[in-house]
Amino acid sequence: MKKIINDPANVVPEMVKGMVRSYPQFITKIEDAEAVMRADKESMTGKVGIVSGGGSGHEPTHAGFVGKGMLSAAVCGEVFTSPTPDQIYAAIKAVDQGQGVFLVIKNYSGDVMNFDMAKDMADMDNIKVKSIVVDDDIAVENSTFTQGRRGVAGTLFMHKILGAMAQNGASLDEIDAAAKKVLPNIKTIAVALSAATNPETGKPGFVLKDDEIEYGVGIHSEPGYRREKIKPAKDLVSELVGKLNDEMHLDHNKKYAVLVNGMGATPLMEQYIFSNDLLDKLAEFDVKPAFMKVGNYMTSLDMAGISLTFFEIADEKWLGYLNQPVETIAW
Amino acid sequence: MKKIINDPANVVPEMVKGMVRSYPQFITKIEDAEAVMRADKESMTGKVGIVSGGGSGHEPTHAGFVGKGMLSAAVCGEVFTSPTPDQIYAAIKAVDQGQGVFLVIKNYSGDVMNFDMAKDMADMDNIKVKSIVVDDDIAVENSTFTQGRRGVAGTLFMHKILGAMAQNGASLDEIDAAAKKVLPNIKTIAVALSAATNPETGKPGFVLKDDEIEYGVGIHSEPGYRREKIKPAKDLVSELVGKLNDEMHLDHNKKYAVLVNGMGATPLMEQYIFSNDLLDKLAEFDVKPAFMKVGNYMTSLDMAGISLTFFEIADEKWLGYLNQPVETIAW
Amino acid sequence: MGLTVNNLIDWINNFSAKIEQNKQYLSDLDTAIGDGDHGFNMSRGMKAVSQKLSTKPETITDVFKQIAMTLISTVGGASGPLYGTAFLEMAKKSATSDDIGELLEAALTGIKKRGGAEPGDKTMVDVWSVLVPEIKAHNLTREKIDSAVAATKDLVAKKGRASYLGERSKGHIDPGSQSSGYLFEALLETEGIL
Amino acid sequence: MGLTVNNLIDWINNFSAKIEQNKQYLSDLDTAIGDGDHGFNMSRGMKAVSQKLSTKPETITDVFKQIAMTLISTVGGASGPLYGTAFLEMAKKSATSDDIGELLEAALTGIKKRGGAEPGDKTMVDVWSVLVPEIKAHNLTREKIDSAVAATKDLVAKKGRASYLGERSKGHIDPGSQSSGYLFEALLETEGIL
Ligand SMILES: Nc1ncnc2c1ncn2[C@@H]1O[C@H](COP(=O)(O)OP(=O)(O)O)[C@@H](O)[C@H]1O
Ligand SMILES: Nc1ncnc2c1ncn2[C@@H]1O[C@H](COP(=O)(O)OP(=O)(O)O)[C@@H](O)[C@H]1O
Ligand SMILES: [Mg+2]
Ligand SMILES: [Mg+2]
Ligand SMILES: [Mg+2]
Ligand SMILES: [Mg+2]
Repeated sequence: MKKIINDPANVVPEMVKGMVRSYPQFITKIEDAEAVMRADKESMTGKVGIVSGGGSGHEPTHAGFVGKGMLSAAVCGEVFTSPTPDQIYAAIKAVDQGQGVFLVIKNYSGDVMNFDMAKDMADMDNIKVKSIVVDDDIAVENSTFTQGRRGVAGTLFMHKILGAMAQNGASLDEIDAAAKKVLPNIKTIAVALSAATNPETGKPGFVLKDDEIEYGVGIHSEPGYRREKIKPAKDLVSELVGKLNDEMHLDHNKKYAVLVNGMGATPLMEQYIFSNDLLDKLAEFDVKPAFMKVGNYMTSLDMAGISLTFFEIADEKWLGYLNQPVETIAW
Repeated sequence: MKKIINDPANVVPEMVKGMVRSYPQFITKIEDAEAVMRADKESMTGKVGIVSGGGSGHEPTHAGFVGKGMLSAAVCGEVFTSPTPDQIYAAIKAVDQGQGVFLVIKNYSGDVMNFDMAKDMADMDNIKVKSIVVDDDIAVENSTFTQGRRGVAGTLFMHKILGAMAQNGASLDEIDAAAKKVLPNIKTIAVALSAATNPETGKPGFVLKDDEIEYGVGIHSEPGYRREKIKPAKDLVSELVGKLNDEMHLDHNKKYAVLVNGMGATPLMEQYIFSNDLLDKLAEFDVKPAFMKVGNYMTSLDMAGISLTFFEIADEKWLGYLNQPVETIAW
Repeated sequence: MGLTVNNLIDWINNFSAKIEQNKQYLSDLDTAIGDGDHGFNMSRGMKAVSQKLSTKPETITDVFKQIAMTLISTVGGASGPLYGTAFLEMAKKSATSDDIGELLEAALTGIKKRGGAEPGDKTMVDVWSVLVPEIKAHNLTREKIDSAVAATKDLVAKKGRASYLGERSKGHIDPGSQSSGYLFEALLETEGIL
Repeated sequence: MGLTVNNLIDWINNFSAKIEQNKQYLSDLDTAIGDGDHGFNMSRGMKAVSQKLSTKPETITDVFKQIAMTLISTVGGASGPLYGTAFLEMAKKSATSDDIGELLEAALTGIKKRGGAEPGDKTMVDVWSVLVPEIKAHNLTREKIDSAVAATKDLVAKKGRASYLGERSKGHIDPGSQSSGYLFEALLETEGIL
């Protein structure tokens, strides 16, 4: 493992410090917590707070999306490890304006439990808290008897929609209702060329051969659904779009937002080549994205690969929310 | 080599198509050239054009910086290969508004010669063209008898300053004078953990051992000035700041803009840890950056490493230009 | 025989030592079917616990509470809230009981409630739900611990990160079950509690 | 003896074949002291040239012009403008001369002007400036070509990408000199020009 770090045990606090010190115009550290909140406190006055977070290693997520028009605060757990309830609670408390706080949680048992415990703590303090658990990764079979699906890159669309609504003055209940409506419209699927190496363990999450790829891996190197030989970008696009279409049934009468997300070590050149093939493939369905982003948004440290998110814009207002300007490091 | 591409010979045209199709609100393709120009043509009316470009593989540079307030057009050569004069000329011609066009060239013999030939072609068409050759990489010894220093990440500051000036209506001569004044104030130095693999050659530019780093490498895997065992982030910061200080003599009475630039495969986590140590180190000089950016701006495909750029803000107006809003994919 | 501040702390320090010793093994188990951090998570938490307990609390309840709060605030992930809840429930129960079987039963109820897992879901609940009755019946043995842990190997995970693997989670011991095994081993080795 | 459209095209096609055959070697030379693409750059350009010349131009000047424009617009990098300029200068000169020595001398002047390199700077100029006089003196041999190319090995680069290496550029043949060597080899092998 070759990384630009000091002590593997300190990567998160050092990263958080580096981030707030590099971008004091956007974010500021919450005292005694590995969490950041908006520097522009005025932009939160009288608004519902939107708080997200999770394990670190997905930068710019989540802290890069804290700022006017998007998240109020982000909690930074250890690498690939849910933050603890006290940290989450500190963030809730820091941003609450009496209008309540809405939590955007990715569906991992750790995150769900820790955020739940933080919610209990907020309840005791009479802070109104509601939440949504994002589970956009279609690589995993779904069932009510299991943990269900993982929350991955599509979570950013949730952040953006709810952040815009909160900025425009929506109530906690309105945000809660919108989150429930948005949720089933976000679907993501990934392909990996190599796994991330967690600085603490010093080992990659899995090892692929020099000519192998794996479909459906998670953002913490959770295994996917199939391993095979590397194929041309066009074929990767076909596989991923096929999977998404099975779930969403692409329809040229509907509008879609698209996120082509680099996992960390994949050059933008490859992401754009993938996007070019993607737009060709979508044209076969007579679909042209109404909103599109390409880049490293929800990464997995130094994993190589791409995830593809489709978000069906079931409500015309959502497109406005996606396009609404924000003041963040990374959107 | 494992890459998300189709045919190695087609990576550039496919990438350019992917980029303009993903972000039609910012950029549009110049016909019959691997080059892009602003989609917002109105923003260029009556202004001097700013054109840059070079070999591809440095994304988001250069096309990601085309848009209102920054570049007018960018020319995309083959991977790590200067674009040809006809392509550059096509970009010049596409953006000229009768006020002339200013070229920002990185100091490589290929770029210098091809841009020169394009200038000759523009001359024949009575388009006024001036240019600057950026040579910010202090890894290389300087001498009037040699090629001199390479142009690397610091070029972005040149783009931003001149782009803002052009947007504000500066004349070609004013831009030319400013470019000459800005140039000696930009200095960059890099450290690499691994080299880029050019899709066409399929091989990395150099190979470092599992515990080795190299200081001073270029953005096309040109060799650097020293190879040694990997060190803590703090020590890398000391080495790079030391080199920059030898050249610039950091002075707490002066203002600096700082760019911490990821080379492509280095996670943001590491870049922020580096930034945290950097800000500590600068504090020893009683220097606090007046402007700072951290992220993947001038990459080298999948190279791992970081470059550090200091830009001494010798003219107070420059800070305003750096902060002036732009409409680009990547600034 | 009975729980005291001293033997409780001995138990926990012994657990802590086992975690430290098997940190890499626990993480390797987690690499196979999770994200490879279980050993590091538990080690971070138990180091903090041992550190905390170096100033001896006055009552059993205080010991449990300190362990709970320390785990909750240092571990994170799935195991933090689960172990944290277990010790929190033991702290609550210890106000009215000092019977280790009853305390651990309260802990198990808390774990199930917090994580929603049932026996057979390939989580630490499998080990706890087999061994707590044995403890109540004063029948805990090293063999029973080992076999409870080993039994998670053939299960298909329904909760936690391993559930994403579906059928492919079979054939690997559940890391949280293994760390729970160490907790019960440490209990068995501590004189005077059982 | 003299330059004709036919033997000129033969020469260039032979050069093109040598480039194709040694593409990897040229890139390997460039990897050592540059960016590893010289073979690919030249191959891309010469393939386009051969393609272009498959429709035979009418005059020698036209052949040179087509080669020049094709190289300029397909190669890029440093070698594109340099070889492009060389052929462009030969096109210009061919209006008044059909002496290969004079044409190549004009080409060399163009290369030096375009790139600013002088003999000793470890660029293609080194090979050209040794061999052009030999051609003018009707003394070109394979040995002279080989030794001109090999002589670049011990030089320290002052121009081009290799110059960033300073002293460490010593010990490697300059890739552009090697490709120029192929150009002169091809010339030597083409009947009727020299
Ligand atoms: N819902 C749950 N109920 C009970 N135990 C669970 C649950 N989810 C996970 N676990 C336990 O937690 C262990 C994983 O812990 P750890 O690796 O520290 O957390 P994470 O999965 O967040 O990385 C699993 O092996 C399992 O025993
Ligand atoms: N200024 C110059 N004058 C003459 N020849 C040069 C100059 N710069 C580079 N060269 C030649 O070009 C060759 C490199 O060409 P190539 O690899 O195709 O371009 P690039 O360096 O842009 O990648 C060098 O080996 C050298 O012979
Ligand atoms: Mg974890
Ligand atoms: Mg090149
Ligand atoms: Mg784990
Ligand atoms: Mg080269």
